[in-house]
Amino acid sequence: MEQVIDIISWICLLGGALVVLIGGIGLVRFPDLFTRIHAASLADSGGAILVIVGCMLQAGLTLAGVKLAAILLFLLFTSPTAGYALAHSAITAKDDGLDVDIESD
Amino acid sequence: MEILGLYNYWVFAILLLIGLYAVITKPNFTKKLIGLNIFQAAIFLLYISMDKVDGGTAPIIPHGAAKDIIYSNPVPQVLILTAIVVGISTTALGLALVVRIREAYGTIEEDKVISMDRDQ
Amino acid sequence: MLAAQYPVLPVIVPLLSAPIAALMPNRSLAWIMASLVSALVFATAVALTVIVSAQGMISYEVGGWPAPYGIEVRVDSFSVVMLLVISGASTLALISGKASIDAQIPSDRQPLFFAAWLLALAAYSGIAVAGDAFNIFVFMEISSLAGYVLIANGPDRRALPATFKYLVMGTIGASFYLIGVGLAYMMTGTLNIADLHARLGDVPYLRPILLSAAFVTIGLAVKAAVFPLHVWMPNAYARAPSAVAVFLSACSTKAAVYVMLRFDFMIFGGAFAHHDVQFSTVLMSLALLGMLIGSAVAIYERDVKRMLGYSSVGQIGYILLGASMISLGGVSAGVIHMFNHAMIKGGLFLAMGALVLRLGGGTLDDLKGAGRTMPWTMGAFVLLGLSLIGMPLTAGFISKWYLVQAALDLGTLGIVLIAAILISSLMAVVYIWRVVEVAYFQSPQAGASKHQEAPLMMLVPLWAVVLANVYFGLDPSIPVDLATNAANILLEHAK
Amino acid sequence: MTGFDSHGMLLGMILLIPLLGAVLVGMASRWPNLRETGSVLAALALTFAVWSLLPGALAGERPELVLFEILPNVPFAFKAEPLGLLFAALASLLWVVSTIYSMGYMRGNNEAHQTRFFMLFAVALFAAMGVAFSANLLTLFIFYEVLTVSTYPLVTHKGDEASMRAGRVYFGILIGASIGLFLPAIIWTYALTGTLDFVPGGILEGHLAGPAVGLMLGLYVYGAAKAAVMPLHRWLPAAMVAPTPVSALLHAVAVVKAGVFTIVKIIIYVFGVDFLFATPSSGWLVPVAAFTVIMASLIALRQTNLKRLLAYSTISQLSYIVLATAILAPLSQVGAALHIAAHGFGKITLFFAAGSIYTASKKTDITQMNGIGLRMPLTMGAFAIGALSMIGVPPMAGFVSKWYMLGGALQTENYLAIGTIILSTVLNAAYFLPILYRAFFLTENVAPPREHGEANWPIRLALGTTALLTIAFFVFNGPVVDLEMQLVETLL
Amino acid sequence: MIIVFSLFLLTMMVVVALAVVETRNLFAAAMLTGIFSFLMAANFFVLDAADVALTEAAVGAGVATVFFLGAIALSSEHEHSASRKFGLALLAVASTAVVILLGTMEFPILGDGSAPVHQHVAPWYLEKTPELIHVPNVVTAVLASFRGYDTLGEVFVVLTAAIGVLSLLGFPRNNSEENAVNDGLSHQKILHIVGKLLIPLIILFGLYVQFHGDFGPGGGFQAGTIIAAALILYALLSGGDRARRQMPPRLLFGMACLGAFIYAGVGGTTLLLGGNLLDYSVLSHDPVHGQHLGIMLIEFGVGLAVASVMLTIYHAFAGHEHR
Repeated sequence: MEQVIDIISWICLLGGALVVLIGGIGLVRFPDLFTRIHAASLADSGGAILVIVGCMLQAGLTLAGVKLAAILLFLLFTSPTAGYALAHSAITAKDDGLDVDIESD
Repeated sequence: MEILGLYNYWVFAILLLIGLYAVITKPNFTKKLIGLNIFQAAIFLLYISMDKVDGGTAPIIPHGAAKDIIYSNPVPQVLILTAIVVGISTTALGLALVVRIREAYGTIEEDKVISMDRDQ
Repeated sequence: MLAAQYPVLPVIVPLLSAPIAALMPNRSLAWIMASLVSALVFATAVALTVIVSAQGMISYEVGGWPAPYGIEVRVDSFSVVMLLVISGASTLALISGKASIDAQIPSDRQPLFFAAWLLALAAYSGIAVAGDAFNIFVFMEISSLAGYVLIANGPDRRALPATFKYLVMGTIGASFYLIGVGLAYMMTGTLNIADLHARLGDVPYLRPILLSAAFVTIGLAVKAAVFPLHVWMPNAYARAPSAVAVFLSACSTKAAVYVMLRFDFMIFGGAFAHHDVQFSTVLMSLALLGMLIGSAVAIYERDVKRMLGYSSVGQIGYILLGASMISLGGVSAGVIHMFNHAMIKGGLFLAMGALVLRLGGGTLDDLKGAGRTMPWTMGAFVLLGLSLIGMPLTAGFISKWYLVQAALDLGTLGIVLIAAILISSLMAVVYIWRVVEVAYFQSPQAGASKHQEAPLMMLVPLWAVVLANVYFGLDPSIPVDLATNAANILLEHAK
Repeated sequence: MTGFDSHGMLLGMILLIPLLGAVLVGMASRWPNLRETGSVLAALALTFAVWSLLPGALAGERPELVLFEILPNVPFAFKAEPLGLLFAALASLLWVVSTIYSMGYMRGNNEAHQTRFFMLFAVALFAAMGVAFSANLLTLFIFYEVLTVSTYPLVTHKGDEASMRAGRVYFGILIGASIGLFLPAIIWTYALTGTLDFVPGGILEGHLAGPAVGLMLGLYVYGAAKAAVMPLHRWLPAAMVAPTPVSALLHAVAVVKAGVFTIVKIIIYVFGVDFLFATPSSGWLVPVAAFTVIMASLIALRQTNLKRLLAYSTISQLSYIVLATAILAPLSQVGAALHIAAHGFGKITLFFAAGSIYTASKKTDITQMNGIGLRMPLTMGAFAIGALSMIGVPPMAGFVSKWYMLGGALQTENYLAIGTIILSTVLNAAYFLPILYRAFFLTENVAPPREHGEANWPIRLALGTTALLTIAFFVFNGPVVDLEMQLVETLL
Repeated sequence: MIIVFSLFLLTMMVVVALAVVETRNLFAAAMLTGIFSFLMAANFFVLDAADVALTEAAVGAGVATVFFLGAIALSSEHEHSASRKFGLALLAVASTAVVILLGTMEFPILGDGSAPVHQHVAPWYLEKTPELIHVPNVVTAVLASFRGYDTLGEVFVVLTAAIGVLSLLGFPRNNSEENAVNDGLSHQKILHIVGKLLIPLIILFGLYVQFHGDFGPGGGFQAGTIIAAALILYALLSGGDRARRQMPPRLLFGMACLGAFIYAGVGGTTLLLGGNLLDYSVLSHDPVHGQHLGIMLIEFGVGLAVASVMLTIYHAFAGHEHR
């Protein structure tokens, strides 16, 4: 039973790492601001969930596991809000005439 | 493998000098403060890399803990707690000065401020 | 009961009163509190002088923990000299500074100003009595931060960039000191000064200790405005409020020199054989350069406060010159000059404060005819100037006397030192006489006739300093005895 | 620790009187007459106090006053010894006369800042008394510097550009020499011997040998720049820009006398005449002094401005005194001491005469002074007495001191010194006699701005007394010589 | 194995540091400084310095970035003039680098237990803390009791910073009710809701860190910063003026002074009770209990001081009307 949990957690950790990597590459490659926000939020939510679940599996039902769960919950709340706030302020800033270079190369 | 042990101190030296270089050459006052921040962060690294003991854990001894656990050295951590707060206080004061200089001189570039003072 | 607590009182009392002063409703209440606390610290310093000259060194364990584990406060005659200088300068500046502070600082900012002043006083006293290397760093940071706040309150806008330059250089200096302490801690495992000295002897590797000594000395050289690293000091003192200039000029650079001497003599002195040779050659050359170039630049300076700043660079050179002779006579001459220079330079800045208050500016053109419109203040300025030059009947003469006498024992090198001392004294004659000529021989500018003498609150302390100067010129037994004991302590550690 | 005996109390009093005089003058600034009488009274009191010490001194008493200790075994102490007494007696007496003279001069030319002048004059006398009676080098140095600082405002009395430049030269050279040379010499002596007290027969014997003695001597001689030995003499002619009473004070009463007095005292009490005589490295002083005497006299020849001529004549006369001590013969020491007094009386008479000519006729240049003897017979008569005393003609004081100097030179067969004295006497005559000839035997070539006779009465009174004193010194030099003989009785 | 992590983190830090120095856009530099602090905090954790990691994260990344952004908002966002006099600076910096690197050759290797640092004072602390002060977290014990004098100085450093910023920028004037500029993000509904949800949790976590300091990593500084972060978030959400009406800056500064005064007051009382300065064992009958009480009190003082100072400084920057 130990090995099974180990294998699953390793899969989650590697998967999470992969997702973050993809998000990073996406951040660099994408042309403008909004697509970049999309790529970044991918790394934020997807990657984070996979990594923390992997750690929870490693930690098992201990105090650390509970703490990890709390962190996961916190992340689930904040990262999407952050993505939204960034996009929203980019749009409103453009209306207010601030020189936001959205279409950078 | 033994050389890797000194890597921390090399990074300390490099960061120290990036900070010093930034403070000396960058005329912008805010950039100088950022350079100062890096400079102080390097010193924190120097202190903390002293306290690690192979196989040691954080110096927290819960009640009735076994006697043979190796702990890292708590003293540099205490010193650095103080140094971090000193660093942030200096930065806060520096930034307040930057704001006041901006209002008084209209610019926060050192060379412009000096020239404005000289011909006054 | 309280007598046992004297070593720590100069630190804890101002610390307790600073938050209260910050919350004071009006400025005069804050001022009264600051002056009272400062006078109390001065009284404690005098009491400590009596105790130390009777019993020798006092050791006090903060928190009740034994020495290398807890932090130790150590008071010996060297630290007592510093305490007297610090608390004396602060009390003098506060009592006489009321008028100039009211003129230069808006009344709603004054409670904060006096709180910062008390913190600076507590921090400098903390440095003077500290026995733990890291503790000195913490108090040095408090004193620097409080110093930046005090200087940033300067009347005109040039105070801000001056404070910023002082902040950047001061922080770099303090950080270098921190690195030095860190390296020493890395090689010995302790932070207590006496313990460091004991354990440095048997450290296998020499190089980290050399590096630590270099970092500590350079860091403190920046804080002490030693010659090449002094660029922040003239501007900082010139642009600060006059009362602050009196306080800081008397003790901020001296506290750094005090720490440097304690470190180089008491810790690195005994550690490795040729340290004192390295130490004296480097410092002596810096001191000589500082004396000559500092005084030379002071001659061409139009703003009198900046001129006094550059002259301070020269005077710090004297102190270091004395210390770098590594002889009983030399080190005691350096410590005596620390005491005398604080008195002289504090008095000069006090006189400048009165002149700036009445004439509106500190440049030579503003001082035209000041000799007639403000005879008492200008009279005091001239007498203190004579003391700076080292004329007999003044305290400056005594320090010059002991310095030259100590230099004589060094043979031919001594001759070079004496030549340097005398040349820089003559340069001092030139830049003091420039002010006298402007004040007495040129007619005041148009519309200057309305100036009247400085307020009595400033004149009485000013002339108290002048009389103290003459008294210590005639009967220097107190500072000389303290300085000789201090030199003994420093040197017998260095062997 | 403070040794008080009755005479010691008197010493303390002597120091306090000029200070009290200064305070008195300061307080009475609004009533000129009260101020001047106060100053004269102070001068008289001082003269009486100093001269009352003389009988005791003749009997060999040495009153002493030790106040407190500045440096380890270097107290702030005073002691009345023959040389000091002579200088103090001279200075106090001439203070009385020059105060009277200054009343007339200040009124005659309605100078500004008169109160400041009298106050600083009193402070300068206080410093002179301190120098005269100091018991060790440190006390002497302290009062020497107080003298420099207190006379600086006198030199720059007028406050215009020229007097400021003169003040800068005056202060620069004097302070430069005293801090640059005198102070290191004192500290060097202290380092060597551990004491700075003036001890008859010197304290350096055995502590110093070979060329170092010559170097130490050089430091002291050039350190005391007030003695205006060349090349540190330029401050003296520069100080001529000040009003005449100040020049009188500078040249006759206090400043230059203090310089030369210091050199004589150091040679007798610090080095010791025999010790110097024995060490060859001190031989350079005689040629240097001789050179200064001759050069100054030559320059004086070419001067047309009367006061500058007197200034250069003072430089040469001072170097006479240095030359006399440099001969290192017992008699020549006495000659040096006497010449301090003789030159004092003679030179102050000449300055008073120059001042009265200026007050009456606003003339300063010799070429304008043809036939002035007929207009101002008393002034020019006194001028003649002064000039003859300078030359050393018998009935005047100058002859006495030159007599002892030549005696001393002969004693040690120092032919260079003898030649210098004779040559300089000739040169003195060369630049003084033409003035007398021009004043009495030539008709007036430059009409004075207004008809004038003698200057006002205070000037004439002062002029007359100093002229009489010059002659009286010649007649009554007995007691003075006996007093000075005590200086050297151990050496005879 | 741990070494590999630190290798990666340290190299990343050097890269970020170079990026910070070279970017001309100050906003980006502030953000990069935040990242730099996070990397530093991670590195500290790898080196078993849990307390310092928490502080560096909270102070270095959190509050420092807020202050930088506040200052940049009030001054310019871009570096204008180019950096000058390369040669001299580069030479000086390079020579110092060579000297230090040569020096490091003889430093003790990372992590070897026989280094002098671990022989002298540290083992005494590790051995005596459970016995004398009976607090699991040795760092808090050393910080508060063995070297309490340093921490006293440190609290007053924080107070000096507050005094300095206030004397330079002045107390922010909160305009009256009606013309309160609604510059907050309140019109952003989502942020408002999520913010309202999170702020109490953050404050709760702050209090947990404050009073949990004796047992695990935590203590006055970290807790104060976290609570300050929560309240700054509230001020951002509800607009500066409303926040300043709820927590007037003068009261905040008063609390800062109170916090510092508590710490110094504890020191004073130990003096009056007959012990040496900051000797907590005199505070109550049994020394260990006295230590507990002393540490708890001063941690509370520190937390209060740090929280109110950070808030005062934030309001000083935010409320400073832009001239």
